[in-house]
Amino acid sequence: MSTPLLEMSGVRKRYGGVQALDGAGLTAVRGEVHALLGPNGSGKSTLDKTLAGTVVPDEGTIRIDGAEARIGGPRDAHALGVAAVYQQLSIVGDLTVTQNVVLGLEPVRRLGFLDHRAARDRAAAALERFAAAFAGRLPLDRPVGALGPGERQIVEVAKALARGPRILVLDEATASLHKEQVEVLFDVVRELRADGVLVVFTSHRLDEVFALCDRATVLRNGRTVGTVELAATDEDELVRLMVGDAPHQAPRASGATAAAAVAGDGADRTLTPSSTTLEVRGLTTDRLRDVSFAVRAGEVLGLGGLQGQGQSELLLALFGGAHATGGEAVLDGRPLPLGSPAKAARAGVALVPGDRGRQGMFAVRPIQENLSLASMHRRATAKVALRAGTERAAAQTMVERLRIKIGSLADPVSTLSGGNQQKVVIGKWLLDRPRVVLLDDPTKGVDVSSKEEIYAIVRGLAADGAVVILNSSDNRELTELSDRVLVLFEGAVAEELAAEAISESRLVSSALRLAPGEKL
Amino acid sequence: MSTPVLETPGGLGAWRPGPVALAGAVAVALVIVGEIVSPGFAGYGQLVNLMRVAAFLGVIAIGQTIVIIAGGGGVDLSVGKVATFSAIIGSRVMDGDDANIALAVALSLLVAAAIGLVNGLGVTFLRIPPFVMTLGMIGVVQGLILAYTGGQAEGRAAPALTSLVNGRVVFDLPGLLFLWLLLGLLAVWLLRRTTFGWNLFAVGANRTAAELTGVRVNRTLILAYVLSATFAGLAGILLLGYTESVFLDLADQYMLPSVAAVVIGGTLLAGGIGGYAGTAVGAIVLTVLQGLLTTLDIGGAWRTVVNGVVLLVLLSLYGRQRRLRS
Amino acid sequence: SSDDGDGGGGEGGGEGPFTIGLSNGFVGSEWRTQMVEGLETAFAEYEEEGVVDELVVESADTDVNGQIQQIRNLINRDVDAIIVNPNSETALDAVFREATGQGIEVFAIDQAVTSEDVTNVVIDQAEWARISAEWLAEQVGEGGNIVVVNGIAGHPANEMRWGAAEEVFDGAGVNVLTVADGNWDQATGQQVMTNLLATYPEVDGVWTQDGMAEGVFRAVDAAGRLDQITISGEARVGFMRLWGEARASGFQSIGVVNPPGGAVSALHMAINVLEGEEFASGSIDGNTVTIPIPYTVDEATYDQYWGEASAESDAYSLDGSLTRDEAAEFFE
Amino acid sequence: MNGVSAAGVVDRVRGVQLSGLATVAMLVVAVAVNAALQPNFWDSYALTSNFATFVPLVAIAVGQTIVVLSGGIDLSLGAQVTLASVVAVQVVDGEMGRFPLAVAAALGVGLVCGALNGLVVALLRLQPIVATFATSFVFSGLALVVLPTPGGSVPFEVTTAYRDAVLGVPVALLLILALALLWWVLRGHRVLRHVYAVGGDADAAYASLVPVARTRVWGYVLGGLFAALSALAVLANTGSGDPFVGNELTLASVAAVVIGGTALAGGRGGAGGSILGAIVLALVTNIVFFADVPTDYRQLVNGAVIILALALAGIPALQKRRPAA
Ligand SMILES: Nc1ncnc2c1ncn2[C@@H]1O[C@H](COP(=O)(O)OP(=O)(O)OP(=O)(O)O)[C@@H](O)[C@H]1O
Ligand SMILES: Nc1ncnc2c1ncn2[C@@H]1O[C@H](COP(=O)(O)OP(=O)(O)OP(=O)(O)O)[C@@H](O)[C@H]1O
Ligand SMILES: O[C@@H]1[C@H](O)[C@H](O)CO[C@H]1O
Ligand SMILES: [Mg+2]
Ligand SMILES: [Mg+2]
Repeated sequence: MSTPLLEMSGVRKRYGGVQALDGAGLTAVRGEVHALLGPNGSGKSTLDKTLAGTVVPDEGTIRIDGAEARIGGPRDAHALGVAAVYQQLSIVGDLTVTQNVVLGLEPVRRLGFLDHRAARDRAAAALERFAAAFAGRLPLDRPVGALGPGERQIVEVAKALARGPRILVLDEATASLHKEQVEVLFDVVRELRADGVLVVFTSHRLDEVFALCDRATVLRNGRTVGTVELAATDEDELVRLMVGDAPHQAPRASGATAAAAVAGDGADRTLTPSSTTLEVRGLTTDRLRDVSFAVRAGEVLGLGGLQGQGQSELLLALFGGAHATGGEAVLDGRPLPLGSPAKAARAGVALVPGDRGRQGMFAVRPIQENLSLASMHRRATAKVALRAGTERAAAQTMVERLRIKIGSLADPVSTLSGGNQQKVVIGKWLLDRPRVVLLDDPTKGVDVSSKEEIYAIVRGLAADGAVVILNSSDNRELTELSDRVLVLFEGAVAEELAAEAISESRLVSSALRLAPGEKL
Repeated sequence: MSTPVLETPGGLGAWRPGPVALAGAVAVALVIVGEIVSPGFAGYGQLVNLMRVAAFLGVIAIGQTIVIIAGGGGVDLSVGKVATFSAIIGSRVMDGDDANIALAVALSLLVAAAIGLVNGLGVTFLRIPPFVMTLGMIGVVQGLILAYTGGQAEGRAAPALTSLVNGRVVFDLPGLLFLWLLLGLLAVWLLRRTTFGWNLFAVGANRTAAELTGVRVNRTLILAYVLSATFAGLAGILLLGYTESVFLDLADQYMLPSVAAVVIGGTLLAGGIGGYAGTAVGAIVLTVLQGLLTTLDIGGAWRTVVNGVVLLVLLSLYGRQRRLRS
Repeated sequence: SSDDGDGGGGEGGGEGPFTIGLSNGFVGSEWRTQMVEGLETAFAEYEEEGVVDELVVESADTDVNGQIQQIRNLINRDVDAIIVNPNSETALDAVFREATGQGIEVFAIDQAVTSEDVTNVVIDQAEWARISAEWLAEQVGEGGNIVVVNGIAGHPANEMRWGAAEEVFDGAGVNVLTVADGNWDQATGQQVMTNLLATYPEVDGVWTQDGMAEGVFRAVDAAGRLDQITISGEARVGFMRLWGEARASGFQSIGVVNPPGGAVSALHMAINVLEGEEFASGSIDGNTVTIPIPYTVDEATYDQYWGEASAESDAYSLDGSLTRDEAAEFFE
Repeated sequence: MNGVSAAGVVDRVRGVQLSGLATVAMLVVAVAVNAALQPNFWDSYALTSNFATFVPLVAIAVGQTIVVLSGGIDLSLGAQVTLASVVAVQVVDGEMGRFPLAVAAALGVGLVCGALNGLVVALLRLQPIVATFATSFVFSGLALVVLPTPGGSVPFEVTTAYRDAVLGVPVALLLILALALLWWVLRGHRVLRHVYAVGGDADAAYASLVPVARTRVWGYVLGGLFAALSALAVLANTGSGDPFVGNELTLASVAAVVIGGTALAGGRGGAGGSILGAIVLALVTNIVFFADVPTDYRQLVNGAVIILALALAGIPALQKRRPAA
């Protein structure tokens, strides 16, 4: 290998009490797709951001083309040819697609006045490759906020590409993308590689890593533990490298047992598994059309199909978070009030929403409150007065049962790694002993071992008599957990796959067959 | 009004004094400066006086703290006017007679709460930004005051109210201070040990997530505005006890200082973070500053300038927004 | 109809009935309410006689820009004369010219304005301040120490009053320890005085003006120093009540009437002018007609005036205005 | 490609219309009601004087809009109007020859005040509401230092021209149109694009190479410059200096911004709406007056109508809203 294009070494970064990076590094060459792997909270995003200039490290050196680089901000990074796709997207919802793609580098005429035509041309060029994802029509003048999550992710990618980088950082850029969009992105990345661009690729989907990347650097606890040639390694070995010598955690005692153990004094509902059923009839919203199905207690109903066909909307609507214009839901023979999350929650429905940061957690609030909130009224005197000890005990049990890695219950939940945040969001509902659990992509961005733990919780919930409805962008996850899968297309149930019919390839083909016009 | 996040004081590693301690230190420093500039400033009697003056701001700022924590640009600019209105009603109804106190207080607080309810409904169901909703409410309440009084406030505080507020209890401390302490403890309990309090923080930290956790967001917000107006009304009654008679603009000037007290106390204007203890200290800091400026013999114009500059310094000690680059 | 400049009333033509406009830009003070009500009562008498037909009142809390809008609205209402209690001494000059340009007579009350197009009908604010300042200077004596609780720094009435009072104190050898602002607000005045008392233990007297004496009194009373500190008071029922209660223990004060009824005096003048009368040369100085300060409440006159006013509410200001006949004497 | 852009334009136009429509509708209703109540509404004096009344609030509302779009708020704008006006009046001192100098002085004051606010908010990172509340003390105190008591005069030519009409079109209306034009020109500039981006999502803007701090400073500086223009309008309207003249414009400017459909959270809206919003606000006062509402109830009606306007302004947002999603 010639002079590495990028050499990062000894990078340290501390956030208050958290040592996010503790001597991390990475060496990669021109024309390489280099994976950056590690469990949640191992420092991947922080290292990426150090390179992209949004994080300034406490220590460490970055060399580009052998020369030491001072990256004091995104503009420095840009000057060095670095562009990034951030895990937390860097697009502005109120600006149009065009405005976002050229943001910060707007083409101008004299005196700083904008050149609108040049901007459109540049944006169109950057997005052309992905036209299929927008049904062939580029929404250049639409506000990005009006787009779906996958479309937004693509705009973010196009924006980075439009900067013509020598080094492109992709931090979980595929997390919101569906298979066919991922393929387009991979094609682009391969072309970039052919042009000598270095792509630093972070993903928790190991199949993607093996399909795309040449080498992988693995982080653990903020340290680089090694770099491997992917051609010469396999998934197990990679996982071992990520998890370390710690014995690979066996799926634990079921989450439902956890729930039973911590249910507060208000737990007067007896769960009689055979009786609980959820029946949905003709549910309609502005994104759902006439959805009907029934789920039994103990069953995990999966939702499949292409991304954005109404899966999240269905879960939101059942919880009252999306406005239902028609239809009804019946839980145990009694109508489930649609339209009010508060009523849904009191009727025993729980929602683990798809966007943890926006919909699921209270980032600046303590872990304690995040865990207590959904169920505290059961433990409160006269539904108002809280007892500190009781709340602490309830939260503490959940932390132990779900093995949430925390410092103190008083720390803001934002100080946890993504996987642990996800467990908090699930845990708050387990304290409430829900009868219906709606899970929207519950392991998005969660590392391998946390994923297994969450799977165990889901199975335990079902085993304990809850109705579980699961949406997942990960077909493997659907296959592994679902007893049945409803494939959605354009807001309607297009197909139902029974247990024996569920397989990853079947899920993919079902999803694609439903959209014949969108061949890639 | 972006979405600032307070720089979280470092966890285990870098310990920084919390906002309450910091604001407290500032208050002490101001008193010391006062004593140097104008001997007598730190005397016991004067400190008691300052605390007494701080109490009104402190009580008004209870409600302000609550609505600010509720987030979404939450702020109640109508507190001063509501306090004035409450005092005007209280004065007219009690009319110098102890027998009328209960009725007067009940009526005043009821009217205040009703105004808060309208604020809350406007903010939730009509989606009017709190800043302008409560700003518009100032005009409405002023209108109500004129319609109610015909421009001439009447009545007087009942003697029992006056002695409750001004009378010395122990250590020569006026009853007002004990009332403030009581209300302050109530506020702290409300925020930290009730389902309402935790819901409020949740709503302030992330409204969507609160909704999707089953929190009745609108109800929480409306209650926040009702409480804000009610505490303002209560402050108006206390002020009535202090001044004995009322004037059409009795408490108007508390509007923005109540916000400043909250911020100096470390509560984040973006919502979701904060508490009343800091606000109480913030109210004391502002009052000590006013007292200090009053005793400084500089012209009114320069006094105003100095006031602004010192405020800026106070604000920069705490309540700064997060850096974009970490 | 108004752009041709006749404004509906004509130039001193005397052909009534006339329409009168009032512009008041501040309602935070009961004094202003009393002013408006007094004007309305006096107007009703003229109305019965058929001299006038409509009183258009613009009264709201507003700033100079808002008051300009008020006056323009009055012009658009085709009034014949405007009585204005101005929010600024100077900043309404241009809109006054719009009014007078259309033949409307404009009278400023309470606060003189600089515009030469306007007739000021005011008491002498300096003289008003001087009376209580002289009394206080005499009480504390040469070398006495006083503090001052003023209104709003930069406000013209405040500056005029304080300018005159300061001269008095200088001349009498009284030490002014400090000057603080109470914003013409009772509660603020009370708080400010509380601070001053603690900081200046050696104080013998306090000079305050218009609307804050009650607060100052309570602060001094709370400090238990009513017997040591002399307060220049005011002629309002609330303060006079406190004063009366404290008289038994030897407390003395003074209240100089600042009459809300100035508006009534101005109305009389306005009617005369509209009817074509000319000011007598001796009665007007430039464009300012100074109306006398009605009376002063002091130790000697307390009982008399308290007897007349005690039934009024606390916020009532002792009042006085010119009679029609007295007003007529200002004209040729 | 062409089909794409056409659809896009339709989308964009619809978005603008939706938020602007409510404001335009309010303006139309306000004008209609006012005209019905006031017989001489369309007379040249009434028109000229109405527009003359609008300009100061319109100008400061444009400035406030820019600050709000950038994600801030400026509670010192009114104090800046005061300070700029007293400085300008001291400079001009009644002499037409010095008027250009006075304009420059006013703009200089706006620039410096805006830069100070920008510094305090963008660099010291103080929270805008309270930080600008604090600087408002500094500015209004300085105004009293510059002009301790009311006084000074504006050249006769200026006050006269301000009240004049060109070919029947009031000069003040032309000034409002000029302010709108100025806004339109600014909108085409990179700085304003960045203002929108920073107000919409500062983190995203920062990561996208937008100079966030500098943009915020620009927001406050532009706010200050429009406050200076407002100060000049105030001077032309009043003819003289007053050390309290602008202070109460601040809160009205925020109300105008909201009635104009700009989101207080930043990043969405525009000054076009605010201009209409300012006019609506001023007309409400007129309407309540000409409707002969009894004096004691006028402020009540006025306040209620303003709250109604604020609520109406939010209706388009209400329709677009999807709960929790
Ligand atoms: N701004 C911050 N403030 C405090 N702690 C932080 C901050 N950013 C990151 N951390 C902490 O630093 C550690 C590393 O975080 P980082 O985001 O780099 O992990 P990651 O490897 O990207 O994880 P994931 O796979 O979940 O995305 C975590 O413990 C995280 O909690
Ligand atoms: N301002 C912050 N304060 C504290 N911690 C932070 C902050 N910003 C990010 N973190 C932490 O950094 C880590 C990575 O955050 P990031 O937003 O990249 O992950 P995520 O999208 O929440 O999910 P995941 O990390 O599982 O992919 C998280 O653990 C988060 O808690
Ligand atoms: O002079 C009067 C009185 O001071 C009154 O208190 C309010 O209005 C002022 O102009
Ligand atoms: Mg990450
Ligand atoms: Mg992460």
